[in-house]
Amino acid sequence: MTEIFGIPLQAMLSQLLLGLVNGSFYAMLSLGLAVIFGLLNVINFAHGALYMMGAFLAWMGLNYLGIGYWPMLLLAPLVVAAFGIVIEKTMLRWLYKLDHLYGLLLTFGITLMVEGLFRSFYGVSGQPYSVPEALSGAFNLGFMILPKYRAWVVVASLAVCLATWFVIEKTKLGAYLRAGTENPRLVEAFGINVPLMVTLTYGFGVALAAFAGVLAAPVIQVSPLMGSNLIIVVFAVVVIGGMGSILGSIVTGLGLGVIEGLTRVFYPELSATVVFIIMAIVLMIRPAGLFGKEK
Amino acid sequence: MQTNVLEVRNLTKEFKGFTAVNDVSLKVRRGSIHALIGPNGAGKTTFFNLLTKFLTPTAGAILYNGDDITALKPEQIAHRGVIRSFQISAVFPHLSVLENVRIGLQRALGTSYHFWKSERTLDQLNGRAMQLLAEVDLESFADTLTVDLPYGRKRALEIATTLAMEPELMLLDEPTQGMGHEDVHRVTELIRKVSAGRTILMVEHNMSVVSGICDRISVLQRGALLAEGNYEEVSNNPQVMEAYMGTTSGALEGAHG
Amino acid sequence: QVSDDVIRIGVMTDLSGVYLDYAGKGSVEAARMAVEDFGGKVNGKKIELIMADHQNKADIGSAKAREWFDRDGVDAVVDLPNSSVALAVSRMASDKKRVALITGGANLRHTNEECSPYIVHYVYDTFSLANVAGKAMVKQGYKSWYFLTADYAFGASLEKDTSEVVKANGGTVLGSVKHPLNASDFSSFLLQAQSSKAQVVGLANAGGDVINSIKAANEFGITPKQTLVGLLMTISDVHSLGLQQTQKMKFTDAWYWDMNADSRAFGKRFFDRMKRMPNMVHAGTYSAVSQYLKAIAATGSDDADKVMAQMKKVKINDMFAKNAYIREDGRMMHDMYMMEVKTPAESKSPWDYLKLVATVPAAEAFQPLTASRCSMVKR
Amino acid sequence: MDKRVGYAIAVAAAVAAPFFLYPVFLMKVLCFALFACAFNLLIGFTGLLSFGHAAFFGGAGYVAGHALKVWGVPFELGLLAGTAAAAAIGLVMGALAIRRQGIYFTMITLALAQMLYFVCLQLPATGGEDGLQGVPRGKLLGIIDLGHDLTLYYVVLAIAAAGFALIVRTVHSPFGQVLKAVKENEPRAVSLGYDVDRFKLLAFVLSAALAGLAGATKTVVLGFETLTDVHWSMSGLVVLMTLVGGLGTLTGPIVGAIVIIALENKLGDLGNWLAVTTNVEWFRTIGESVTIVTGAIFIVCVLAFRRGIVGELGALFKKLRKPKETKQAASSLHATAVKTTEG
Amino acid sequence: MSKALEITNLQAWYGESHILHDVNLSVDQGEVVTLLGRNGAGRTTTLRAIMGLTGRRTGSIKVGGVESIHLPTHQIAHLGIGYCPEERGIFASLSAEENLLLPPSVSKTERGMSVEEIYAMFPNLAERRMSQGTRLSGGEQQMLAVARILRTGARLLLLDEISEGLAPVIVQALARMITTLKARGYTIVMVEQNFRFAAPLADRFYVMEHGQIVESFAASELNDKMPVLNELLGV
Ligand SMILES: Nc1ncnc2c1ncn2[C@@H]1O[C@H](COP(=O)(O)OP(=O)(O)OP(=O)(O)O)[C@@H](O)[C@H]1O
Ligand SMILES: Nc1ncnc2c1ncn2[C@@H]1O[C@H](COP(=O)(O)OP(=O)(O)OP(=O)(O)O)[C@@H](O)[C@H]1O
Ligand SMILES: [Mg+2]
Ligand SMILES: [Mg+2]
Repeated sequence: MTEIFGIPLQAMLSQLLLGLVNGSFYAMLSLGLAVIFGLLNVINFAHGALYMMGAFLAWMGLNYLGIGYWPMLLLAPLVVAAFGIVIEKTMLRWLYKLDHLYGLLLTFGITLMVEGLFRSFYGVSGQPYSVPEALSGAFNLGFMILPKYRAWVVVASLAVCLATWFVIEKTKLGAYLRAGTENPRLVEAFGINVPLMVTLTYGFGVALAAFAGVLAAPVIQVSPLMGSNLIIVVFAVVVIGGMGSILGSIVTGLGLGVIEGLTRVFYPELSATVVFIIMAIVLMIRPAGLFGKEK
Repeated sequence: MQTNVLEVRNLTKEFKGFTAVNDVSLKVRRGSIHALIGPNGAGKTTFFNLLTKFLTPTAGAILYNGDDITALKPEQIAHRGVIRSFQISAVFPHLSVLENVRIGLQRALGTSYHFWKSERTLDQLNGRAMQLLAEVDLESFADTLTVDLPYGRKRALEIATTLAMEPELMLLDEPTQGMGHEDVHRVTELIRKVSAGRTILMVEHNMSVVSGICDRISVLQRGALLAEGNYEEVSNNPQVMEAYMGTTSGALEGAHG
Repeated sequence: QVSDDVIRIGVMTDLSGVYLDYAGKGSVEAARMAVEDFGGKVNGKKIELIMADHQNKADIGSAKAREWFDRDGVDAVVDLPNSSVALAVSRMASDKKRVALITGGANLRHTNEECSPYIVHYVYDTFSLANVAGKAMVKQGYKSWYFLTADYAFGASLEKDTSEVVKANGGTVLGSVKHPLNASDFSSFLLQAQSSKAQVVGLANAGGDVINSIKAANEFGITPKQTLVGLLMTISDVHSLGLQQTQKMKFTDAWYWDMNADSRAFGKRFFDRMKRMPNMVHAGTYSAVSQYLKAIAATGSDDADKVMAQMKKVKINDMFAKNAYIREDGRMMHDMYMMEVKTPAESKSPWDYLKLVATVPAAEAFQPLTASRCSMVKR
Repeated sequence: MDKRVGYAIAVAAAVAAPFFLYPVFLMKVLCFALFACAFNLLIGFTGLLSFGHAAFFGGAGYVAGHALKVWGVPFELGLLAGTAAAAAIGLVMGALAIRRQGIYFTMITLALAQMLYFVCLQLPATGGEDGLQGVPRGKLLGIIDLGHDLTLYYVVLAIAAAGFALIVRTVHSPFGQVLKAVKENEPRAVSLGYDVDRFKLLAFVLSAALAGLAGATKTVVLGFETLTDVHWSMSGLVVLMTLVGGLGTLTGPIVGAIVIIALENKLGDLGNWLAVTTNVEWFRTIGESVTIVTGAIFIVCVLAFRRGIVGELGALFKKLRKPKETKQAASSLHATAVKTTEG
Repeated sequence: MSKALEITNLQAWYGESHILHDVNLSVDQGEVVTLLGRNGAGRTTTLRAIMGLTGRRTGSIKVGGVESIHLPTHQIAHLGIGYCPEERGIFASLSAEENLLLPPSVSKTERGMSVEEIYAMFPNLAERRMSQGTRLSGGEQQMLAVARILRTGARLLLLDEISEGLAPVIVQALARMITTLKARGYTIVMVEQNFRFAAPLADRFYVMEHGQIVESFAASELNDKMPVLNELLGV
């Protein structure tokens, strides 16, 4: 059997693949953060909580209303988007004129509240959610058993990420978004309904988080804490990729997932910190992040 | 002592496939007021940015008092006495006018990192600061918060702060831009006044200012040096007229008042 | 001579964090049931139950405990999930000569380095978890092990203790992989466990990590071929994962509601109040509080020294444990059990989750006194 | 003049306090007050929001605790070791983070602090989730036994006061002047020859060291150090304290620390009291929802009371004072605080 | 036919500070009007108030007869206004050409200039079309800022200090452009510091001081008014 640094090639390949699955979650979450940061200049600390909410909605849909995975894949993001829109309209809106830090602090408060509420209703050990019928089972790839569901996660998230990238970088709507990022008042003076655009963008960004949440529900236990464990790593991903870069967040998200996966084989003790170490190194070499523009 | 404060040799700056400053060589004579003019996009601001190392040159050398300073960092260049102003006004809006000037003076004390000292130790600078404010007619505003100053006065304050650094060479980027006529006049006079004993290199579109106070003029076009000389020579250069003035009118006066 | 004529028991638990389901409100309710069973009075003196949320912060827990002891005249604290809180609070109890009944904590140090005459470690500890699982499993023929270990002190010691037991009983340990605390995805680690081809995959982790490991093990088809052993698991975890995912797993337990008539009766009472079945911590809390109150009734005093002497003197026989006793180092000695999770088909009713695989007698389950590092143990 | 009166009253209150309240609780408040002030030195006067201050607070706590317990160093050295460690962590973290501004800076500090959290979790010396228990208090100068709460209280009070004085001095120092200038217009400060990154770094390290002093002191006071203090929620807590008290005011963080620590410790009691007095059982659940209440306070502060308690009071007094120049003495403390905000 | 712009009794604030006090002015269709004044007189604020970009504002602003004081900014733009701000507002994340193409059409009936026409008018821009917006020089940015509102079909142009910082040759080009636009029937409100630039172009002048209109006159009266202007502006 071929070996690389004492690890069988097959094991290596399967870890790469698994890394890609995790990377898809990073990519989707950091993409949402990047989109929101882009237009609102807000670091959406609540992103993790909304991801959790997406997963919980999927579970609630199934348990209370008997709505299955596929409809919830669409419904949960919509509900979370609506929730996000309410937050934007009632709270975030008043902070745009101020330093961005207030947006961070507000969403931090929202996170504490949302997580606290879910915890007091549903406890912490979480709720089970099983893989949808159509995707149960696994592919035998020869070197590993890849559950069909994991493959679907990669495909679905890549599709969503690329579609988002295309819209923002290549369409007129995207140009409005990018311009609005810099000088919303002026874009409005050109006759574009910027407040609406901002609201919808926030809705879209958090919908991405919820979408990731629904995707994650069958993979990890649906628990109120699932978001807060993830969000800080995603922040590091965003810093590495270069904040506000759409492509950066996608590529870095996937890449770091893979690197993290490999660390789990070669040096598992480091797998929790490897992302932060990479962040430190990247910052030393490129302070603006891999894809970020120097100020 | 060198006759030239600044000598620039074959300075070039390329931005991804675009040459903003192209092989420019220039000498600035000590004690002169030297103007850099040229059409928009000629590379004047870029040239300033290169001199102060806000940008790194692609090629070429910058000699200051005969020393090669091409490799220094921005603040090191400032320490040597090359101080610039910005195209948009640069003051510390929420400090008082006096404090603004003191920030310029303070560095010389060498206590800028002394977080354990009282700020009263800075009061020894007040005398000098008031002198500088007097030079630009701002004494009466000493205790005003800088945001509340009118635009022209802010530019004056900026010059006072710059003077506090005892610059040997001042780089002024469009010092009169956006000013009303009175202010333009005041600032022009101010530049003339402070030029005593130091060298000034300035970018300016306002020809009445240039013709009034500048000893020497360099004209940039598309990143390259097009012409150099005193006002007479430059203004009668047909290439300059074509590139900068347009061909319609004879005198290099432009639409500016 | 009951101090200020009231017997005060403080339930210090986690009402908002990760131990919410494991201890939390259930512990408070169990303690309350014990008090009610005494009619709210011992020898005519009122029993008062107070509770606090330590928020998993040792400084909040110890501040609260200090207030309880100094100002509110609390005589005993109970529960104490979260080991840093338990250590800080039990230390303070010892300083102030009050009783600490640790039912939620699992730290072996309570009966070793940190032991004191005022501490009772009631339900289980890391040693017994490792010991019971290791012994019982190897005896049943599960000889080769691989560990999935949470990368911090708790996980490491659980793995180490279990490995030693496994080896001592003739089993082999094929390896282990460390995962970070609160990892989001366990598949990589489990694949490594899978390729080891060990019969048993021991989960040396806790809480959400256990749950997510089990989920991933199912997804990657590990479970039918290899047996998962949760080194620290409770029925609450089984409940939240469901039988489909957990079937045939094994784990160590100190108590199960469906073991005898007494435990069933308690389980039903508890269920009526909490809408869920108690786990070993809840049952242990009930038992500990009852035993404490009995000792006060017997001595007629709430003086900690007298009560502790009484508690250590008598045998414990209640719905939690039979023929149990509190050892000189503060260890409550009772039988421990190896449980297996039923398949969905085997389960007849809600919460009918477990079946007994092996009973390990107290003397074999817990750390022997000879190995104790407790200063109170005379050699 | 009236500023001094304000401080004198505060000092008198602090000296008398342990006779009315728990000394240990008060010491904890003092430690957090110093922590919040140290944090505020950075956000309030350089505009840098660090979301990683737990690293200094907790990191110093572990180092001090380890030094005192395992190496058996004297009290003073223990604190010094903690402070120095925090300064060193601050130097490394700052050197990495300072190069980015605003929100990026915040995220980088958060991520680096989280890295330290994982390190603390895994290091055997920290005791993992058991925490570092049984840290001895030792003796001051080798003579005065600090085992007595009241004695220790006055020592801690002195430490906190010294730390606070250093912060006030830093704000009003030549260095503080440059910081203000950097905050106002960074490129201009560069063009005047200031190496702004080094100024920011020094401010960062100062803030880290003082946060470390607070953390080390807290470890000695309580006798243990746990992972709570290095977790990011601790960073969030100190932000909250500062925000509640008043961002960029000198005394605000102290007020904020008092409010938040009291809330954390007493919310359950408050809920019970409300339940008893109003007969609404629901209030009891407040005690179980500290995070929800904390979150709500965050939201309310950000939306409605951005200036914090001290800032709002200051603004109120300013308004009241405008028509009449009296009432100066009463508002002095707040007015000074507000003035520094605007500076 | 209604006036292109009619402002009565306009007051405007930035936060607490009251900047415009009772501004009244009107502009006929096809007219070029210049607002003169010292720095800080409130000319920029007047333009911004028309666009709804200040804080609070009261009074009446009719654009082509439609009251706009209560409309949000983006709807005001759709009354057919093109606004070129003082600080230019070039978008860094967009290329020069994307900047140019950004503003949507604001009129259902009018079609603005085509891109070709615009590039013909500003050859510099054609050359730098793929550059990032803010990498253009100050002057190039200024041209781009003017150019991009010509595409939108707006018939009322608000131009704030468009000659500022430009080389004489460009300033002359801009003057020719304004003349062309005027000939095509555009209505233009200019704020200018550069009196020599503005003087020959405008049909009428307003002079502002301290947030109020203090003087207004037609181009024909210019010579008579020079002494007053001298006093007010130091021209
Ligand atoms: N965003 C703002 N907030 C508060 N005050 C402002 C703001 N913008 C401008 N001002 C004030 O409003 C007044 C009018 O400013 P405005 O920009 O309209 O003047 P202007 O006539 O255009 O002069 P300039 O030649 O400087 O452009 C000035 O006193 C200025 O200080
Ligand atoms: N960072 C950059 N990247 C790419 N191109 C740049 C960059 N900075 C400037 N340029 C280009 O370099 C040329 C010179 O710009 P510069 O700002 O120096 O002009 P300028 O002479 O100061 O003009 P103005 O008088 O209009 O301010 C311009 O064409 C501009 O687009
Ligand atoms: Mg320029
Ligand atoms: Mg203006």
